[in-house]
Amino acid sequence: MALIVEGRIIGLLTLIVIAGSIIYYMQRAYSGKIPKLRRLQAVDVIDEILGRCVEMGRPAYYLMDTVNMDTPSILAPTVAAFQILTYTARRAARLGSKFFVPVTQGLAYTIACEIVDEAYKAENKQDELKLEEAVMYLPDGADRMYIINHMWSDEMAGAFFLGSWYHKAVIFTENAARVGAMMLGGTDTTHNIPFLVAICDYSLIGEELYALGAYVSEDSTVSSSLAGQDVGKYIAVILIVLGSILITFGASIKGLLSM
Amino acid sequence: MSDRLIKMQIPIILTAIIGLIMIIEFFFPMPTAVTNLNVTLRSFVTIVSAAALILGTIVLTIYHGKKVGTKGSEWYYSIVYIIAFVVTAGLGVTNVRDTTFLWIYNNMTSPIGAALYSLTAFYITSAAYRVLRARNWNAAVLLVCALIVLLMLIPIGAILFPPVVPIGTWIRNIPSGAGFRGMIIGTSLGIIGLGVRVFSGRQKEHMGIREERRQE
Amino acid sequence: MSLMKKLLDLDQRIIYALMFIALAFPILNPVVLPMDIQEYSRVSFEFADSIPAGSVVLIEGGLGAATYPQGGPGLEVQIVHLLGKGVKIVFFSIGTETAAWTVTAIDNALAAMPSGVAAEDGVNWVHLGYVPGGESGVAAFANDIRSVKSEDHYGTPIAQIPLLANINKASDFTAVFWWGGSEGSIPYGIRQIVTPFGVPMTGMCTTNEVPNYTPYINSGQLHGILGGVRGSAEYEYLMDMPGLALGQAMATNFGGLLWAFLVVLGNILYFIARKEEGDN
Amino acid sequence: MDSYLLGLIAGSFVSIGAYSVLIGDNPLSKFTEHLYMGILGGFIFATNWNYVRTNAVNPVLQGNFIYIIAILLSVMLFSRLKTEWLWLSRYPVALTVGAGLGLAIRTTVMSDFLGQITATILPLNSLDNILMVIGTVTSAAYFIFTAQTEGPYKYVNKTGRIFLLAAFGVTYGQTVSFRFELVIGRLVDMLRPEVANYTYLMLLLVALGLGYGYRTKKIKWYKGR
Repeated sequence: MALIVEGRIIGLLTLIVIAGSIIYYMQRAYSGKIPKLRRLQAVDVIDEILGRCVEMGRPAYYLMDTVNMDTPSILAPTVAAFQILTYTARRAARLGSKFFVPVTQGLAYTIACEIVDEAYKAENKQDELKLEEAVMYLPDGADRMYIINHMWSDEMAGAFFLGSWYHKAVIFTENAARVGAMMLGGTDTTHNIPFLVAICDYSLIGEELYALGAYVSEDSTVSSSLAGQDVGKYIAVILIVLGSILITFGASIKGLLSM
Repeated sequence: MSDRLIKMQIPIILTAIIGLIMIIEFFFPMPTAVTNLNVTLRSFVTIVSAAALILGTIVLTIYHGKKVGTKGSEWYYSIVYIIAFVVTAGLGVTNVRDTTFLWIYNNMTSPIGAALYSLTAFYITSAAYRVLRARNWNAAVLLVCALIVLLMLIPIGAILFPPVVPIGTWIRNIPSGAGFRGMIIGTSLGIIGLGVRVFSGRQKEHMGIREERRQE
Repeated sequence: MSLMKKLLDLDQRIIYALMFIALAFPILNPVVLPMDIQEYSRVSFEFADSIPAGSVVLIEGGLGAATYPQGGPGLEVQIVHLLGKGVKIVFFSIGTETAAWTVTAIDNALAAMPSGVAAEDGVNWVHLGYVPGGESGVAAFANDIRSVKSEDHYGTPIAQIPLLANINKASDFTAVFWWGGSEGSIPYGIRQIVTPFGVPMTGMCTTNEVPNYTPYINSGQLHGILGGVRGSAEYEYLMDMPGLALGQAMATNFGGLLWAFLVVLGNILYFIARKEEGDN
Repeated sequence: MDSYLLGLIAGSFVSIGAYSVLIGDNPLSKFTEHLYMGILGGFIFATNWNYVRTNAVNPVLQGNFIYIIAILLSVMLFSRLKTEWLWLSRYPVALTVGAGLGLAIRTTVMSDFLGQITATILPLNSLDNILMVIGTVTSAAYFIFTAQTEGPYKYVNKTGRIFLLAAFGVTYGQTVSFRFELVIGRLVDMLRPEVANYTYLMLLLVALGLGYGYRTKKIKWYKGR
């Protein structure tokens, strides 16, 4: 019996290298060596949107679309969206903005409840929170009409579209834009990201969603992990460029990569 | 056992252990006992998700019930919800193959679902009119690519503007393919990074836990 | 406010109304514009057209509630086409829901059948219904029909069906038509019928799946393919039987043109408005 | 009237209700919203109830006691109904997040990371291949967070962005056509000869009702933007 499943050796090696460099950068941050990161504009945008909502006395919506936590490809962006929700809910509590989080799946609903509840507790504003109105379960599909109708009647002034977005992306962003809300959008689903990019005032593309999750944790060890992810990108660039040059001269490394 | 241990640390450690088991099973040949355990764990996930949906509908029904009870704003709509819920759930719980239950699904739920799904066609158009404007070079790229590909796909496009077919096919294969490849590579790294942070217990916000940080 | 500004800030509901009209009008008044027939569809049609009278073909009906509006019209026309040529058809489905939709297709096709065409159940066609087991079910079916089915979809024992008297395995068929819809089951047919028995095959799938199957077409394992509503429409067009699919495909024309017009208009107005602002 | 025709008519009516949301928040769309939510909620409740019963409760009754854990975890979720017990739901969350992230990581590294890299290794002997390599490299490099947007990286960043936007444009165009097919599919059912008259009648009634409401200002008219 082989020690490692055939065809997955390079995969495992890659995973170890990338995960290793992420852990390395996180460890380094403990000793105060913090890599210099490009600032993500989205961090300031969160406050800008919430501030606008407070000023106008209107609610902000935090939408995550598909949150089926039993589907791996959806789970990852959803967890990232929860991390950003933790920050956003807390800012909303501090600034005193009305906040609404509809969730379309039961498990994600319990998580969102807990996050928002903890956020208001941390800011000592529990009395301002009506949990059953701030976080609401809506059956997946039926949320479309509910949210559109309420966007118009609430005249919401700000919206966050973060998570795993599917066809609802264009429905909600277009309505929010027509109502006059300021929007931050971000997803990693290739089919629907164009709408978030085209319609929202600010957008996060693919990996930036995960990066924002790490960024807003306000913990330098966590945000340092982004430097570790960059190692992976350098690996990708080098492999592609080197591999292409080699293959042009007749030497292929594709066989090596599929070991 | 301290409060902190059961409320916080065990769930985090559990997350990491389960996650690592899934990864190890994939790369290393495992005895069937481990594979079976993983299959069982995954079936637990589906059961818990199903239970979570039951919980969600109960909470929603309680919410509407309260609204009717207190005569909150627009409480009369909540009656519509409650009647629809009770009838459908009642029929379905007694027998999921009940013909009336299936009739409701086929003739009410699917058409509304399909109609709502198709709303995208309208919003996609009004959004296009409003935002697809060549404000700068970046916006122009998006606009031109969208226009050419659409004309390539509708039957009349190829008749009115024959060159859109080869140009559209090329854009779809080369520049667009390259853009998405780069994005997918980035996203895959984002997922790995997220996994490392969650499994190492550095990020636990998704459990509703947020601690005051040592350093700001 | 200038007309320009008014047009730029057009009430979105006017756009919605225009879109409804653009999409509904061609359904109510089918206007058939000349349409370029895609290469794959033409190959698929000519393949069906070349089946000699008297031969028996196999059709897998894999259309469901979501895919029937696009594929159903094409399947109905194909049934009319084949029966009209004197070809006999054996239907089956690999899903329970799709087996029921196949009945709908047969019923609609029989209703649209020109008079004088022989279309008797059990003689000219038979619907064997649901075959369980996915790909391995298809394999078992291809090797020995009687091992998986003892009666047809309506409960008639196979022994009493004249059409099946001399038919028990895939090699007894002249051709296979795989209406896979969004099942992703076309490779089942290629792996279990085309490769082992050498029976030629063509089929239909949703638009987004077409690229996945082009390798099979290039290698000759698949004789063209009909993609989505456009594929169905092209079949109707080639048969000169304009119907629901052709109407739907033509309806995308109007919608698409309106969309393109609005985008171009928006840009022209935007540039004029910007120039005016620059002048002031 | 048979249940088939009745179904088509019911489908047509509720579709009109759903489309009315395009006008903006109004009583008809609110009614349809609550009706749909109720039916869907009931459907979700019934099907999942059935799922838990056949996949967790029945195995336990048949002596497969390991499924008691699944039932226990499910019950823990219901702690949500009392805020002080919310933390209990962290256990089922640990299970789903752990399993989900583990599964996501193991497939993403193989199919997305290595798979896309392998597919991009191309001989640089045609313009298409060269563009493909440049596009993939620059758009991947677009996400390098430790690089500041100055110096040579600025150009990499800008080029990457162009390729990403081209990809988004293509997806936009492609989605438009597919979405039209969806509306058309629905309209075809609503405008079938045997149903069309009911559809028109319903449309007329809705138009009259809403028109009256908006004229008398009983329903709020949202200004278009």
